[in-house]
Amino acid sequence: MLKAGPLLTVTQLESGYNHLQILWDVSLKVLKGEMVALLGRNGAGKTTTLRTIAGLLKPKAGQIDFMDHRIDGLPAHEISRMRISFVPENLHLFPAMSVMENLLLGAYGIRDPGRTKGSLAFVCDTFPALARRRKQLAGSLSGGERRMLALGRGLMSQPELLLVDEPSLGLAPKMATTVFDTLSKLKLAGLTILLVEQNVHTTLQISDRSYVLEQGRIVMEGRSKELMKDDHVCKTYLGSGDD
Amino acid sequence: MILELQGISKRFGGLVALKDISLNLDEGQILGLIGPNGAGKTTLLNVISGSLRPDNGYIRYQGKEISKLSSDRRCQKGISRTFQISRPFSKMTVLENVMVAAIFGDRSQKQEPPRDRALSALRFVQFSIDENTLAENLNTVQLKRLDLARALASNPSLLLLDEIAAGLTPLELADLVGVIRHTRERGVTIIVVEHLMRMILRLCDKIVVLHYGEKIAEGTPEEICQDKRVADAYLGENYLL
Amino acid sequence: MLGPTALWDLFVTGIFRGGMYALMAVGLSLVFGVMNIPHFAHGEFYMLGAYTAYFAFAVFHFPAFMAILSAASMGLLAGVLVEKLVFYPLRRRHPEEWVLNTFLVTVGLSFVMQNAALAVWGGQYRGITQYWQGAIQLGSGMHISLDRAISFIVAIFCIAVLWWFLDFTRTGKAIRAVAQDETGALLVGIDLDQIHTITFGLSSLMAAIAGASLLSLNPAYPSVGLAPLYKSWYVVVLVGLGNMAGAIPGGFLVGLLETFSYYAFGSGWQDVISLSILILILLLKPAGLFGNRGISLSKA
Amino acid sequence: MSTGGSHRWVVLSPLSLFLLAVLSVLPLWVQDEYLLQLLISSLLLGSQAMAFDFTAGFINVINFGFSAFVGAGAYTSALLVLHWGISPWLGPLGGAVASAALGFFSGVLTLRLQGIYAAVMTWFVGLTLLSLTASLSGLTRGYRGLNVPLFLETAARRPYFYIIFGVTFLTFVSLRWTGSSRVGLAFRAIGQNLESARASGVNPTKYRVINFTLSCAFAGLLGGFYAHFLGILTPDVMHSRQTVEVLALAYIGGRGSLWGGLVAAFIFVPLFEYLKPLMELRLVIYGVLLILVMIWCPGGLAAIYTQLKQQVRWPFMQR
Repeated sequence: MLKAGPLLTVTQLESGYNHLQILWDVSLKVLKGEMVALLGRNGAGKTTTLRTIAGLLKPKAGQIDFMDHRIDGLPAHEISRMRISFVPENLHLFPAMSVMENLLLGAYGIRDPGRTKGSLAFVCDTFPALARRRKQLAGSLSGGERRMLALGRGLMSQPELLLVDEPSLGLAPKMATTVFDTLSKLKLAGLTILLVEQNVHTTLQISDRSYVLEQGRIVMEGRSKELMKDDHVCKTYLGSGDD
Repeated sequence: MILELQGISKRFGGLVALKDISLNLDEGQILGLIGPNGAGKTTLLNVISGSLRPDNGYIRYQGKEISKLSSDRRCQKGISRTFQISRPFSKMTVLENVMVAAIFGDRSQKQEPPRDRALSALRFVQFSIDENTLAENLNTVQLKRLDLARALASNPSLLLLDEIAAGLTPLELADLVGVIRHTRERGVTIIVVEHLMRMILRLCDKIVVLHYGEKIAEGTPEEICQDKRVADAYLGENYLL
Repeated sequence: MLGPTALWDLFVTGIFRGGMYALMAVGLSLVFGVMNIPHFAHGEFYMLGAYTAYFAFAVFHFPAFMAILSAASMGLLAGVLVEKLVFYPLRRRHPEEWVLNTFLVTVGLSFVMQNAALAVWGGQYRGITQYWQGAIQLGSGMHISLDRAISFIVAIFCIAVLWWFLDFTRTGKAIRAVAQDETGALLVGIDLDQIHTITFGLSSLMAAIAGASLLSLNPAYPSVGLAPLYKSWYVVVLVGLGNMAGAIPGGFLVGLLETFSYYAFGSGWQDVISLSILILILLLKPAGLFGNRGISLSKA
Repeated sequence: MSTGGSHRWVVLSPLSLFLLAVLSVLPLWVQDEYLLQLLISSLLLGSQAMAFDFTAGFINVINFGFSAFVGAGAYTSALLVLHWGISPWLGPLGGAVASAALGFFSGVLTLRLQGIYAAVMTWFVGLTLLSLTASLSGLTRGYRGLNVPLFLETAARRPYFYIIFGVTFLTFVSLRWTGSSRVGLAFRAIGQNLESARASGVNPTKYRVINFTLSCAFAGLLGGFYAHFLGILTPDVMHSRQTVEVLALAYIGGRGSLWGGLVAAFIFVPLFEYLKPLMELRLVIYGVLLILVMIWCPGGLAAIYTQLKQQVRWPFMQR
């Protein structure tokens, strides 16, 4: 809040898998305390953007800056230790470990037991259901609980920036609402969030700003409230019939 | 009727991927299969193509029960498919990739040598790169075309297309729609799994909507767009025409 | 037929044999479970341990435990070196078809280590009569040499320590995390390269301890690792590749099976019998008797 | 212009014909019995590497029990000649049939297994054959070794060279021809992507079994010739160590190329013999080479040749 510069700056990013490029010239900014959403169809490159920021993919070109550090090309574990947490769509939990072990591993980069304890208290507070099931194996949790656990594990490292990929995917509508409520609360608590979500309606409601990706390029950006009224967005993503 | 599914169910452990799906398809039709991620669209294609065995139900193709046939037998009998993520024979040339299907997938004793049939399949999908390129050097768009050419080279009667349009530019998309329409004009029945509503609505004679493994609607594009359940589950409330 | 005493003796022999198999198999499982490497050179680290212990004990006159400890350090060192020199560059350059390629690489490694030993130390047997004098008597009147008993205790102790390490230490947890989900591990900040090096080092260390503590029974020679390699592979295929918890009962099971079939069919034939059983198991249950719970085969 | 790709209907390229021709007249100049012996060893190991590569390089299954099939052919041939008085010239055919049967059986055993599991299965089959051969000492004399009648009464090496050269030529041409036929295309398809192969109408079961049977038939044939060339057999011919040597040659030569293994054998077998002081390090070098190839040049000599060809040929073609 003291800093005027953005927390995360992505500049002219190009990325993809081996021979296939998925992102062309993607630039975006996330300011501290903001919740920013990435919108777009399946295959537009939203997940690729998050994976590249998180270091799971090496960018082919472009630059990523986070809190005055250049982080593009760094391995994922180092980016994680710089306090960027990525909660992927398919969660990547440790199924044969207990909920507690999963959470504690989330704080792997923090070697200070006092701080770990603090994070744990915060996570248990945010997700009481997890606290109740702390001895259960992660693999035996329900879909919604797993999603919570992944979010909880992501929060354990006390991140500055949370990257969340499709948090409501495959969840019952009620559970999805809970997830969105949680994200809003985290945002109010001061966390910066970059969100990818299919449920465009809700996303535009809870986020501050949004970027629209189409075929690996940013085609639009703006305040979420304004995008909601935009013609193209309405037609394509909020759907008012065939365009 | 070329294809008839009756009471198809498939579970993966505790997860119900398909629940009592029945549907009929007439020859020469294009059927669109839509639904959110994880609705079971690809699973259904896998069941039809034979890569997966259903737990219950039967599949009848050209009047014959085929549930027990392996996928290579089904391919020889005229059911071809493309893959959501293209899986080429990466150390073979483009031509060889297509020739595999032309030789092994097409058992109708044709006079034309497989090489020519492979080349004409490549021409048909407007494959513009040298056919002696190794498949591992192709990009996604080219791989999708190669996959389509491979599927066509086995001379199918029923063609299953799994998200073949993902990641295409509008221009490429228009080309692709043209290719699909041409294929249908040759008398091929087609099932299309796709997210792009625009393409589905333009292309298909009939649409089936899957939601968490269940068929929640079936009908013409107009009917689907007006269906309340579809609007709630998939398209969102604002999709109503 | 077999009296209760003879039966008991066979049983004890089988269990003692099995302890070592379990130790070797746990190391093999660890490497497959965490790094997805089907390790064909595991026996060569056994061989290295045997040689190190021989030189430490018989040439430099170290105390017995020090000899075993120096073998352990040598195993660790060699394991770390091999990981850094071989698997690390391979992972960087060709992550595709990893399982088969690393298999071939370990085959080459086995060739290198075995024949390097032959070139350096020659083909002769280098053994010791014993580390510790004496024997202990078991209830039935059967005597077991102190060496054999202590080697068994060492094996059990090592497995227990490994278990404690994996369960309760930060690094141990990270190792298990990598085995279960590599991407998940990266996302929580675990350095994969570091974990791989530690894992390979640990597994090599355990193989070296096995070779060292059995030195009085099996002298050191270049291909001494072959039999333990076969046996530990036998165990891991039996219980499922990468199933670490299963490798322990599996080791004892194979130890017993072997002792009894040796008794029943005589030498030579027991290999044919046990291999045939294994082929049958692989045929009917490709994932092993206990499946492959608790590991990730995602890259396989 | 060639149609490109490796799908050639002409089996032998001019270059390989030329090299084979050179090889066939070589003994007319080479008088040294020792050098001839080396050439024979290279031929034997090289053709084994080709038969091995026929499985590893085409359907992507490592037959880690390969030498056991060679050994099975050798023992079958030897026993046929010893006990039934069959001519040594026919024995190897019996060996080929026996190994083909074993190969068929192993092909069926590995059907459901992929990757490392299939390799382990063939390894265990090989180990079983080895311990069976060692244990059936009434028949095979176990580790005391079996004396096998030779093809010829002569001690001269040159006739043997031509015998083995003929077998190598036969192996090379047959495998190469099969590999570039439709059947070979099916092999490569199931080796590269099983799911796509099925979706293209290729029956993986059928072609995997065919491949195993053929590869093992040649292994048995070569084993038979080996037996009547060497004159003595011990179960050690079936040892995994032998498989590793063949495997190393095949991979250093370049997987899927067939000829790579033969070329590698002609480079490394004489080289290691020549560096006799280094004899003990021979296998170390094999191992190191295998590791280096896997890390730095997974395509082996064949890939290097392809690269060179592209670099050298382009200037000519763009005249």
